[in-house]
Amino acid sequence: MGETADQFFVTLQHWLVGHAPASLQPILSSLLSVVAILGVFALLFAITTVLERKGLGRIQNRYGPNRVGPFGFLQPIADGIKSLTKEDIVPHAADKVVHFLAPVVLVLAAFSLYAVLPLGRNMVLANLDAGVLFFFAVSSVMELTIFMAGWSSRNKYSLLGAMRAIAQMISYEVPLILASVTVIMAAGSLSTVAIVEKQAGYTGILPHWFVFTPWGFAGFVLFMIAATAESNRSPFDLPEGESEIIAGYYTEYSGFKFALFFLGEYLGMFAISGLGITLFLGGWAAPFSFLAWVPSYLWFFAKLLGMIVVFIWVRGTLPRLRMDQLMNFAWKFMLPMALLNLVTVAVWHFLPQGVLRWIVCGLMVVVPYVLLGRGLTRGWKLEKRVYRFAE
Amino acid sequence: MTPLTSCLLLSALLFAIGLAGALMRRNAILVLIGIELMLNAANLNFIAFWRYGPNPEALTGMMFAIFSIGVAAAEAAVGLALIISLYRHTKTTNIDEVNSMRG
Amino acid sequence: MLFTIFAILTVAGAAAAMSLRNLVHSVLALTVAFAGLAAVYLHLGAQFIGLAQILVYVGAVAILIVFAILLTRDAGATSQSILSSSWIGNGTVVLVIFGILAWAIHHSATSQRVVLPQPEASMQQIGNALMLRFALPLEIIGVLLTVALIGAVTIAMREKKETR
Amino acid sequence: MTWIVRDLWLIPALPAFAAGLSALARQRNRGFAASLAIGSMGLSFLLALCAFAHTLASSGHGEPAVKVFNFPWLQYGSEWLKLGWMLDPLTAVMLIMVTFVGLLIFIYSTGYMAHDENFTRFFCFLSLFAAAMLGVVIANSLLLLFMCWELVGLTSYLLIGFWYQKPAAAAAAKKAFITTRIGDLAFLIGIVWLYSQAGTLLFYDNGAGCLEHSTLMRLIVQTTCIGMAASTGIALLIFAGAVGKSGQVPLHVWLPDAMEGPTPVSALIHAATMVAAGVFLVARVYPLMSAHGGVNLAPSSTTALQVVTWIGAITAVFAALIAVAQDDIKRILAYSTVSQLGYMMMGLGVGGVAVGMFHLITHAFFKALLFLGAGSVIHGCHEEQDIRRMGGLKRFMPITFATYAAGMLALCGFPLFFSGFWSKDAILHAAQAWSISRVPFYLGSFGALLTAFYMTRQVYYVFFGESRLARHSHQSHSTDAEHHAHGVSDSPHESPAVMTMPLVILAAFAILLGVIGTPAWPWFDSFLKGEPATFNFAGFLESGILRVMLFSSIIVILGLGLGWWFYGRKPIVSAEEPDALERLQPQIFDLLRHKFYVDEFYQDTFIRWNGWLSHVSDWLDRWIWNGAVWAVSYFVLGLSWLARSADTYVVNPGFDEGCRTVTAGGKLLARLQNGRTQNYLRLVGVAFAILVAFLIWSGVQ
Repeated sequence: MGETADQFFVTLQHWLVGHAPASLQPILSSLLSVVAILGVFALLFAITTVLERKGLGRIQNRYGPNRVGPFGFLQPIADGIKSLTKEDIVPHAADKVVHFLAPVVLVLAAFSLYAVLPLGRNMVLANLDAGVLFFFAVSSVMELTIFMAGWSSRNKYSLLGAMRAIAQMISYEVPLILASVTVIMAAGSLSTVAIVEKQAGYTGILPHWFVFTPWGFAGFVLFMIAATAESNRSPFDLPEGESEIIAGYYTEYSGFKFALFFLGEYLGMFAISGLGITLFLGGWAAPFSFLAWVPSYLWFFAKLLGMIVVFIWVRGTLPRLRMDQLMNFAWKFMLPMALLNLVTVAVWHFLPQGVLRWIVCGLMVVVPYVLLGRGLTRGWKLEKRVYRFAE
Repeated sequence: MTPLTSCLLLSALLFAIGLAGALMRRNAILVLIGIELMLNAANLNFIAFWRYGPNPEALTGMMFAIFSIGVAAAEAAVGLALIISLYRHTKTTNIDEVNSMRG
Repeated sequence: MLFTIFAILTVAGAAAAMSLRNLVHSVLALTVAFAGLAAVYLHLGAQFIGLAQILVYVGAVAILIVFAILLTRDAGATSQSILSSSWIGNGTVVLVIFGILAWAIHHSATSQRVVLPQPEASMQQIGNALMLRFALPLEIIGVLLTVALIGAVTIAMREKKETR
Repeated sequence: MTWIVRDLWLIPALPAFAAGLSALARQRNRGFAASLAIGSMGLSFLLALCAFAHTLASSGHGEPAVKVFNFPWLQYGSEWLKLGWMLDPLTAVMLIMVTFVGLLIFIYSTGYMAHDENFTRFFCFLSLFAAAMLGVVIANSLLLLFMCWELVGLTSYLLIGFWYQKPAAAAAAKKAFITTRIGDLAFLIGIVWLYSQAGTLLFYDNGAGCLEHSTLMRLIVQTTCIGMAASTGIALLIFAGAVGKSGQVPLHVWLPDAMEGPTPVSALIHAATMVAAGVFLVARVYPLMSAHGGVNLAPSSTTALQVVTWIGAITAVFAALIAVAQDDIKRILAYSTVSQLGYMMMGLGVGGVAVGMFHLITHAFFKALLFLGAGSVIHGCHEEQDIRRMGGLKRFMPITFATYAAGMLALCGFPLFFSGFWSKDAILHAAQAWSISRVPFYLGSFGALLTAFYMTRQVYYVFFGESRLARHSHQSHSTDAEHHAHGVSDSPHESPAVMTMPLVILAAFAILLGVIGTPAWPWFDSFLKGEPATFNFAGFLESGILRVMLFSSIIVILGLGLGWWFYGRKPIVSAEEPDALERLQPQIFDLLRHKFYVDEFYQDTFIRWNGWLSHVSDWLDRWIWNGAVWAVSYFVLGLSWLARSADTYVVNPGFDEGCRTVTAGGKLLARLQNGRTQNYLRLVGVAFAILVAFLIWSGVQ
């Protein structure tokens, strides 16, 4: 029963494709999966927006949207209608073509990220041999689109935002990729599916997820930090820091293009969380062996939702960094940590099984962490802030 | 006309376009872009010969392409840095005006 | 069929990149050309190279060039002609070279070769080749990139006397 | 071959290592240097104990047990020059003595030099000296011995001149160095001669060594110029080295001046160890000295040994006489050292190795004790060295006084309870039994009388009566810092424990050491000879022992009594009042005070001749050789002028022409170089096109 539930969508797709003539079958099957992905993640986007707004509201001691529908859960629909019906204003001096292309390409790129994410057992659109590479290649296109947006709408805030975004994304792409390279080294493959299958086993009831190793844990933390920066979310949201530069590179966007940008942002966030899940959290694998009967895609989405909650939580909690802090953190802390992590995974691979390699690798992770942290926070006076005039 | 030939023609075309850009534009950055295009044409050649060459399992062409991509990246970085510092000294990127090395 | 589309895309992008007046536009066109080329690679079965092409050129080089353009914005660039002073002679040279190349390609022995089956180059093979047979070139390219990075930084860094 | 023999080199190596390290050490970290030196010395002492135990175990039957370890050092021509070290009773005893006394003196120095700013350097030198001395002791090759010997001389030079900013010290250092050089030159000649004759410099090389029977036989039969055996000549030359090193007449002049150095140095180098090196050398080559062809005459009467004996006897009395009239506390001790060394030489000459070495060992202890005591006194009186300005110190520094008295009595050879008595008694007995003549015996006795006398005089001056310590500023040298360090408390004070403790230890040894050499139980003698020691009181009864003992005791008592009569009866009140002897016999006293005018004599003879010689050579240099050099240089100048003119008028124009052509060509080509990047690129393109075209064209046909 669990088997069928697990493979339900796969079988459904095969059954549907079975009706079409043989020549069209491959195109049709991929078309089906594309449509499915579009639908599912657009829905997820809608849910997430309202979740985020309500969550932030709770964190900030207020009710979020609570008018439209039960607990305001139909708010996204209202927003969608609004953004569709709004006038689409394009600045007079703007470079029309690029201004139009930017959000479209962004969304396209964001969607094409999902092609290599295994959403469940046998549920991957394209099992590329170099899936992870594909992911990063496509996500690097998004940077370009952001530049297009910022540059094309002749507005200094947009340009500043774009510049910030690109600088930040390039800086954090390095540790992001290095952190995933650890997993690639361990799994010995660039294909997401293979990586997930590597983690699918269990010892006793505990899974073989990479996050449960010293280097894996360090890699995961690095990866998540870098991912937050890559998706321009707080505390790394300098590019669209409302208080500094109005809304960054989509200051000049309105109406549906703005919605597209929004969509693109969130899709990017989901995708990168999905990659994190795939690389470190065992993809669609169940956390305990006795829970393996639950359908795999459910696990994937459960993990994804967890990540999203974490993102929202972080956004509600942490203040925004300064630009120099951002860069120092990227180049003086993340990069060395990631590089050392590569060494650690190599050591882990060549040491024999047992306690020894846990100790050694643990040290190799903890000691640099402490030292680099010292180096980074030298000259800081960390103390509890006193609000003299509040409360 | 066999695919190899078409590939080679494409690369020749790219090369020519790149060369034209490098020779006929007056903006230094565009010259650099042209050079990048020429490098890409070369890469295309490597891949084409790997694909249709006698023994592809040796992967030589692919390796060559990989390394030349790396070289191209380095070249772009250094070239752009040069252009920037050039701009900083003579407030222009027009390479017609930059001929202080005249013998 | 697919190849033709990609080829046309590439050539169009390249041509646009070389001929457009607005530098940023030409960079965008260049990215199109790069993407088309990557598609050609993928079509030729060189998956790794194709993705690396996108990652490096679209993701890094294009951005780099964009930065350079925004950093070096000369005032009178738009007014004067985009072609260099000696463009006629150079153009002829280019044409001659292309002619020679085309001629050579057409009359070379390659055009008679039969098409071989698609060779598969899995990541495993590439990795092995890189790590075993081509280990030394890999090291050297790493050194080269490091040196280029440092060199670029030092070149582009503002000299002391200019900061005031 | 046990480990101790194989690794005997460690004993000198450790101090050498310490010296090297402390040479690298910064001037600041004194504790480091001191602890390094003392630690290394202690380790060497332990090793020396091991060596001693080993010899003790392996001795006791027949001949002395000699263990050697040789190794080839460098090759020239076809043969190897071999070095090596040896372990025999003599070596073992000397090792113990040197390391132990050295250790004590090191410890003492940490207190004495505490306020000197060159503390580190001092300990570096001391360790170096210890290394060299130990090297001398263990050497099994005359060459190795000579190296270490010279090293010892060098360190002695450095340490005498340690306060080089004092002109007197610098002069004394130079004097010591040069004077000993004279002896060493003879020594070197002797070595070379020995090598040319014997073909080896190893002492013992299981049968082939130069001190072993076969070689000695060869040396004896050859006779040289004035009909004396080669062995005698070589022995005398080597003895000349010994004379220089251990300040025998006529080369004794440097030793008293060497007292300019710090007192520990005087104690270690110029009383206990280095000056004894000469005696040790003679004892080491004793077989060579006593080698003789005929069987009928006793070993102790070869020409070489006769010379040794006479020189020793004369030195003993001579120095003792001088010591009577000195006022500087350290100079008195210095002269007494000279005379005691004379005793040792005499002992070697008349009585063989055991007698001389026994006195050497005992003397090392009590003379080191006396010097350290003197140092403590000087320390206590704020660098006052003139005994006439001291007095009444018994009250202020009791420990020093007690130990000093013990050392003094030992030196005088007070009967029965002091080591000096037994050693000196052995010498006198041997002298009395000597077959050649009785004169050395009388000289020695007279020397003993004088010794007792001047030591009594000194002790009375220093410790009894009223304190005549000058209240005004003291003679000040580099230890000015010291006064400021422990505030100027003018009244004399006892020295710190780190200085008094070695005194006590040494005093104990000075008293007890006698028991190993009594006639009743001649352990030392038999140990050196390698026989089991037997204990019988009959030792006292054999020929004339008791007589000699009685005689020498009487002499000593007499000397003490005379000293008391002159100086103890009524206490000396003022520093300026003339000496008691001076009142009695002004001329003689004056003669003695000026050391028989030996220095002046040398000054007027050798040194002046040397000056004339240097003048002559200077003149030659200035006028003859210099002229030749000038002539050559002018010739060369002429040649160079020729060459230059040829260069200017012939070669240059040709080159200029060539250069002009090249420049023109360069200008031509430079026109192509118009700084336009695209032109270069275009050139490349054109070249490429031409190349491809050419290839195609060549391919077509």
